[in-house]
Amino acid sequence: MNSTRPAPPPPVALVNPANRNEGAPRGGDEQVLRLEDVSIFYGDYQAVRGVDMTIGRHQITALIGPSGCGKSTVLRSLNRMNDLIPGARVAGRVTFHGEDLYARDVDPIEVRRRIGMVFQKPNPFPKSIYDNIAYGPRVTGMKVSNMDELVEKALRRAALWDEVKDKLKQSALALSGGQQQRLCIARTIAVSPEVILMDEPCSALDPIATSKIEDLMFELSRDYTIVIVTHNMQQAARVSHRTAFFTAEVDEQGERHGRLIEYDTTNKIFTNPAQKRTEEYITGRFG
Amino acid sequence: MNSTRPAPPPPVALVNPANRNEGAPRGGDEQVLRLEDVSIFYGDYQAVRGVDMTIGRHQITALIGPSGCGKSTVLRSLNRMNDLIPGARVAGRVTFHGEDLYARDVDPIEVRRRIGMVFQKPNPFPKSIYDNIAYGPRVTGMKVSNMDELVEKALRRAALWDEVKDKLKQSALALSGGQQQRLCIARTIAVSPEVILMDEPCSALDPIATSKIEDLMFELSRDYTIVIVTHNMQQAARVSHRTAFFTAEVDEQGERHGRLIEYDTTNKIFTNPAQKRTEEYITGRFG
Amino acid sequence: SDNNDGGTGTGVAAELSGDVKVDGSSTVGPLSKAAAELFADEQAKVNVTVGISGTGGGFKKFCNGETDISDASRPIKDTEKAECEKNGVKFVELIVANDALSVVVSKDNSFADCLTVPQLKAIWEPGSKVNNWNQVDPKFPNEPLKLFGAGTDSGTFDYWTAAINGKEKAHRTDYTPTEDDNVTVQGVSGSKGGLGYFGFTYYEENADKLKLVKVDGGGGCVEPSVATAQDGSYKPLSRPLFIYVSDKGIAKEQVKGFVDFYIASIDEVVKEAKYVPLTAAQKETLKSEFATLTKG
Amino acid sequence: MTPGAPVPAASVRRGRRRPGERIIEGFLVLAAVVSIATTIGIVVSLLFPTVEFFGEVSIVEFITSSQWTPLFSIKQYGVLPLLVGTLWVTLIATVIAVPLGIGAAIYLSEYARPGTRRLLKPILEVLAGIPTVVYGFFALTFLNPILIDLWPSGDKPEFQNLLVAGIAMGIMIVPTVASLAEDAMSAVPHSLREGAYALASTKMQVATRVVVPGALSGIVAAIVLGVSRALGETMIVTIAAGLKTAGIPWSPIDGAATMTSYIAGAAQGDLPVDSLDYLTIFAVGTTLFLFTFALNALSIRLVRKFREVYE
Amino acid sequence: MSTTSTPPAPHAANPRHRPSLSQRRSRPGEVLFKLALQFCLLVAFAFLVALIAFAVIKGWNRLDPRLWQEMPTGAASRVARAGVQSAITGTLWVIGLTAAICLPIGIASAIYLEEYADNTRWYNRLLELNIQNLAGVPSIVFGILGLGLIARVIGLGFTVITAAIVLSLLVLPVVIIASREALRAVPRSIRQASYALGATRWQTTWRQVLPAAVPGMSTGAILALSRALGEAAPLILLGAVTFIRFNPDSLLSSYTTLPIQIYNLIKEPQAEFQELAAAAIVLLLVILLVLNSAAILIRNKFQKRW
Ligand SMILES: Nc1ncnc2c1ncn2[C@@H]1O[C@H](COP(=O)(O)OP(=O)(O)OP(=O)(O)O)[C@@H](O)[C@H]1O
Ligand SMILES: Nc1ncnc2c1ncn2[C@@H]1O[C@H](COP(=O)(O)OP(=O)(O)OP(=O)(O)O)[C@@H](O)[C@H]1O
Ligand SMILES: [Mg+2]
Ligand SMILES: [Mg+2]
Ligand SMILES: O=P([O-])([O-])[O-]
Repeated sequence: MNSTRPAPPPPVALVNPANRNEGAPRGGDEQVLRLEDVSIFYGDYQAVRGVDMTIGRHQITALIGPSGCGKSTVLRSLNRMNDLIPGARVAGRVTFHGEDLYARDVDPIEVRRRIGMVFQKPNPFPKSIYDNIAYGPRVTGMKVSNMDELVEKALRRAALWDEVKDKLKQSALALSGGQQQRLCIARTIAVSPEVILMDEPCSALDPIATSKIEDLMFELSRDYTIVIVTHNMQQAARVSHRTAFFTAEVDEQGERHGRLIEYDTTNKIFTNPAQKRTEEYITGRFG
Repeated sequence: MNSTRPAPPPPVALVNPANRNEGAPRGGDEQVLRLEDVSIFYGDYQAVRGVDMTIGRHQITALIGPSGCGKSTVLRSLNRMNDLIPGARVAGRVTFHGEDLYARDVDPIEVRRRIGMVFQKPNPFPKSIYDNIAYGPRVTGMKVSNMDELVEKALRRAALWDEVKDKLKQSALALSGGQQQRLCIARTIAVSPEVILMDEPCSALDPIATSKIEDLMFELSRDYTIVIVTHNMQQAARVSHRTAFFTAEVDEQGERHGRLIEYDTTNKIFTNPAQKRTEEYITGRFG
Repeated sequence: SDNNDGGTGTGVAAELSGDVKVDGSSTVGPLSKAAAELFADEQAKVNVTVGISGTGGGFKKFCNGETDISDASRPIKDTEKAECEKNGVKFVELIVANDALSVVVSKDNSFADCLTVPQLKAIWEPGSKVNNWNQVDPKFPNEPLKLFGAGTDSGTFDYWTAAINGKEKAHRTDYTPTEDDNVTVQGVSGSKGGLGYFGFTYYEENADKLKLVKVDGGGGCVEPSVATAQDGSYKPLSRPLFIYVSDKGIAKEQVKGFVDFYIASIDEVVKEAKYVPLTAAQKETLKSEFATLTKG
Repeated sequence: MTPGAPVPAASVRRGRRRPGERIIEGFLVLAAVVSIATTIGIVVSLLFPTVEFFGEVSIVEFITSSQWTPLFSIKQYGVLPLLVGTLWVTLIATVIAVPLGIGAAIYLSEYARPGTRRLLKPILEVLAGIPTVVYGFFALTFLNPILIDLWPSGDKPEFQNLLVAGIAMGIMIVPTVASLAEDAMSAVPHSLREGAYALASTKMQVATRVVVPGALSGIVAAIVLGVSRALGETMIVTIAAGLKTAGIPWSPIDGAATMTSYIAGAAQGDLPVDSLDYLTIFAVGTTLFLFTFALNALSIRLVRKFREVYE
Repeated sequence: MSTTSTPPAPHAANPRHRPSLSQRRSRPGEVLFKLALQFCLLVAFAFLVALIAFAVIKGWNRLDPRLWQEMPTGAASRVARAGVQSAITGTLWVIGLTAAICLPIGIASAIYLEEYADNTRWYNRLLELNIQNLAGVPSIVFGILGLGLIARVIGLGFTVITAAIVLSLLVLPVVIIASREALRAVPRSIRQASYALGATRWQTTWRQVLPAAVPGMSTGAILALSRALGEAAPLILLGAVTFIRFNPDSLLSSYTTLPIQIYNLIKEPQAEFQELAAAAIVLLLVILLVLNSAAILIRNKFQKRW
């Protein structure tokens, strides 16, 4: 036999985080969201166990980790989207400006108005572009003196205005994927949230559309607090100020639970992670 | 504003292909499959354009490239699985030991017996483990003197025997994902094919199961010719002798067609690709 | 499947089998059904089916040779005879019971005790504009008429239109036509202005819900009853009820057995179906008529 | 043969013929052709007598005369009374079934917990599976007395009337409408609901502004299909609305025949084959067939349109 | 401070003026809407309950073995010892035959459409469209087909076999559509795996696809047959409305069925007949309920095995 026997797989070099978000961002010191010993259950299954982290104002916080480690689950707990899943339950405290998001008298509708969300696959409503933007202000009963102006502003902020200004009455479904995703961001902006959660917003997009969204995120971080889940480590390295690395651990009963392994500035995570598992993940040796 | 402006995203270092398949594998010089100016259509849409490549005996050939570039399409053309998709059509020549696979009097059933296939998601039949293995020999009318022996041998070759020997009559669906995938490989082996095609066989598996399958592939390459599609570049680097890099090009009419960009030894592709696009892909700068 | 493996001839003892197909009048249907039920006690293997296609529908099938026996609430018409002849169907007409077409109103109706034939005609003739009881007779109160009558495909319809309106099928159209006695009973009993007509039996069975109206056919008001029907004094609405038996049918043992039984047990059959029985004279004729057919 | 030792290359050219495969395929094609043959059979069995009918009765009279009295001494062949009867019943059924059906569908798709839905949907299916004779009996002997009792004043509904038949039929088609509308709503991608919730919508807003508009053509298809079922339903009207065919029924509290109940009623009675009377069944049958065909085509088209939106 | 409906512009967001979340807004519209929706379901179920209760109460006196041990009667005086036996046996004959005719044809059609037909071909699309359309053709029209073509032209007459053929054609689209769904629910991956092992189309269909689709198909088959079981309209045109007090004994027997017998009984004015009708309805509903529950159980038991 003349096939050679395997050598161990090659390590992938560390990402060099020439991060554009280097340096302390404005307002990053003020805490907007805070998770204290948060565990999240689907029925009896504990999908995420004991997460502690704080999310700073006007920062971009990235959540990374292998598939199934609970990134989306954590993200959705931040604006009570988990309420919509029968059997989903959050233990521990999630606070928003110090208020417990899961207190009895908290109105989840109001929470979601203040903490918007953008999804993995662009999900514009099958309505006109205009109506997509106007939807949020209408349902939340915002007093809007001039809806046209609001729509224009939102589209401008999402860097979409020039591309769509002549076809506002056309169906949003006719837009390209990248445009649709920016429309979804514009739609979120239109209700003036404080925080925007994004769950792999670029994973369905091509590289050019992705880079547009990344630029947009960076722009938006001046005024909004952004939390982004991403599979793409380079993206986390490129856009975020802080990065949280999650992974799934198997407990004594053989059940897998998502855990927060390390949370630090993006620079630190990508250049000098404190945890071995973080390093292994970053370098592509597992996941 | 104190956020820093973006620097260009950091390049990911080249994979160091400390490939365990370094060196010329046994029989690699003999051509088993050969594609000559192959284009593949779905109805009017030309999904893959003008592919030329040869696949050597007892080699592992990896097809890599971004999503939608036609890797699966090319792979399926090698054992006429495309026949099952209404409207799918192959132009050009695909030969197997010099015989045109698409000649009028070729029996696609026989082709598939000789060129087996393993799929992305493990797809055992909802039958017992034993029946899963025995299915192929039964339907192809193989003259089997001792089916039990054949089942055992196939399972042994797929490194699954020890794990399942006591529960051959149990449903294959009760196995874990990795075991199921090995069962699917065993099932393929049982009809004694010459070539095994694998379409992202590990993408639904965890790292441990993945590494078992990779070991198995390596083992199998002594006796079988293997073609594998993978998304995971490290995997291609780890297991394959030769790598073909595909990508999608946009033509004058704005249509996307899959093209073979570069095809060479894995070592060459991962250390010193001839094409700029290959390098960009390998280094994670696009895709 | 008309196998007649059984019966070699006389008597009840012989076991018969095969089908007997009866179809036709809904008025006569109960008689044939009763006969079939009683017959089944003796000849369990003979399958008697009784269809309710109305007299006209029954004759159509009968003259096509599709049935053995046709129930009829009026005599066969010349056109129908011709049809039978054309198809080579010979038959005998048998009167099996008497009926008095009864005019009924609601129990709440205290004013209409007797109606004359001209009054009935005014109500029921084609194009009639009589829609209120006070148009029938100025002494009657202001009460809208609700009309329930025979369905167009029945012998009752033919008989009624001929007897009251003077022409067959001549009938006003804006009424509730029905083959379905329940509709007439419930409909008339449920509304004060209700008026309907149907066979005497149906009245008798529902006497607690309905009020019978006397009819003045020119000789004063007569109430329908067994006696007035038998002696024909209930004019013009007393009528005989018929069955027609084909010669091809009678050639089958089981059909002959059934008709034999029908005639022999006619009193019981009529009683079971609650019809007006035959007079002694009618019974004599019945037997002799049938005898001619079976001989000839 | 043992695994592990691949055989040396032999030709892949056709060695084996497989005649069994061909025969089986032929049989399958034959079975599929039965449904085509059925359609042809329906068209043929309707067409020839209908043509014969219109050889004797003018189409103009058929569609304009307001009397349907083919079996009286003065014969008139206007299908309008049957048509109006049919439309009354269909209208009443629709007015009842649409709100109830869509309301139930929204509840099942947007509000009910999965367990509740699993429990309720089969019960709805049971409701859909109750034979129509039973609905007819129920309408005539249970609903109608109640209806007459509750009727405010003036002309009370007749013993058989279009209204009660329409109500019973409305109940009968609720499950059809509900189940198809629910399918359409469930097919609205979950991501749209999430998008709406993330924009601070309430449940009702999600249901009425996203799900219902998103499923609209599917919902309309459900309604059209329900209407088509009402149009073609026979037993309820035969039992509960009566067979009165003369004159256009201007009021739904009158009894009147529909196209279907005329056919059923006439076919029970004496309709001498080859007579014009017998042909009326086919003429009315053709009219009915054309109506339901148009509605079905519309509903199929709507469903397809709906599927296109979300692929 | 209360929650204002105009949210602050993000730029102006001053942490100190941030409204509290803890002001659960009451939304009466939401509650009303939900109540209205529940009302819709409630009405539907109320009718179901009323219908069943009415039939049971009205038929209570007659819910005993007489129902199936005795034959129907034409005379009110005999109704106390009458039942509907000939209708029950007639129904069994007709439905049994219907199953024997429509299930093989329906399943074979579904297999053709799902496993064999190239859906890009116009004739296959036409076939599909035709089946969808046929599903919406009123049942009485099938009765006309049976009357005009099968009973008269072909000459099978008003017999058990005519009824079974007509009911088979009537429910054929239901069987096909349900079977197709069951076939479609079998993952493509199973077929691919089979083909990749060198199996032929029929081997794949027979050994992999059909066994996996059997639960779904039997659900569809049961539902289709229960539809046929309750059908009366087409049989009115096919001579079932006949007084029959014997059980069918061949394909060419005269027959009556339970729904038709119920229809006949409804037409009689006497209370005893109405009670018997109600009792027969209860019997019919019980049969259908059993069939429906079986279908649902099968569906729930075998759903989602992958
Ligand atoms: N609706 C749900 N019901 C039950 N379990 C769920 C649900 N959603 C997610 N899970 C489970 O919770 C765990 C975490 O899922 P989650 O989607 O948060 O992971 P993730 O990190 O976002 O993965 P990915 O990268 O694939 O999106 C997984 O084991 C998943 O199976
Ligand atoms: N059955 C089909 N019908 C029509 N188009 C198809 C079909 N399958 C694939 N395609 C198209 O052909 C192109 C190549 O698809 P293919 O699945 O071969 O890509 P791939 O490289 O395997 O992608 P992935 O990595 O996502 O599996 C794509 O544009 C795809 O949309
Ligand atoms: Mg996720
Ligand atoms: Mg692929
Ligand atoms: O059914 P008829 O007796 O009225 O013909």
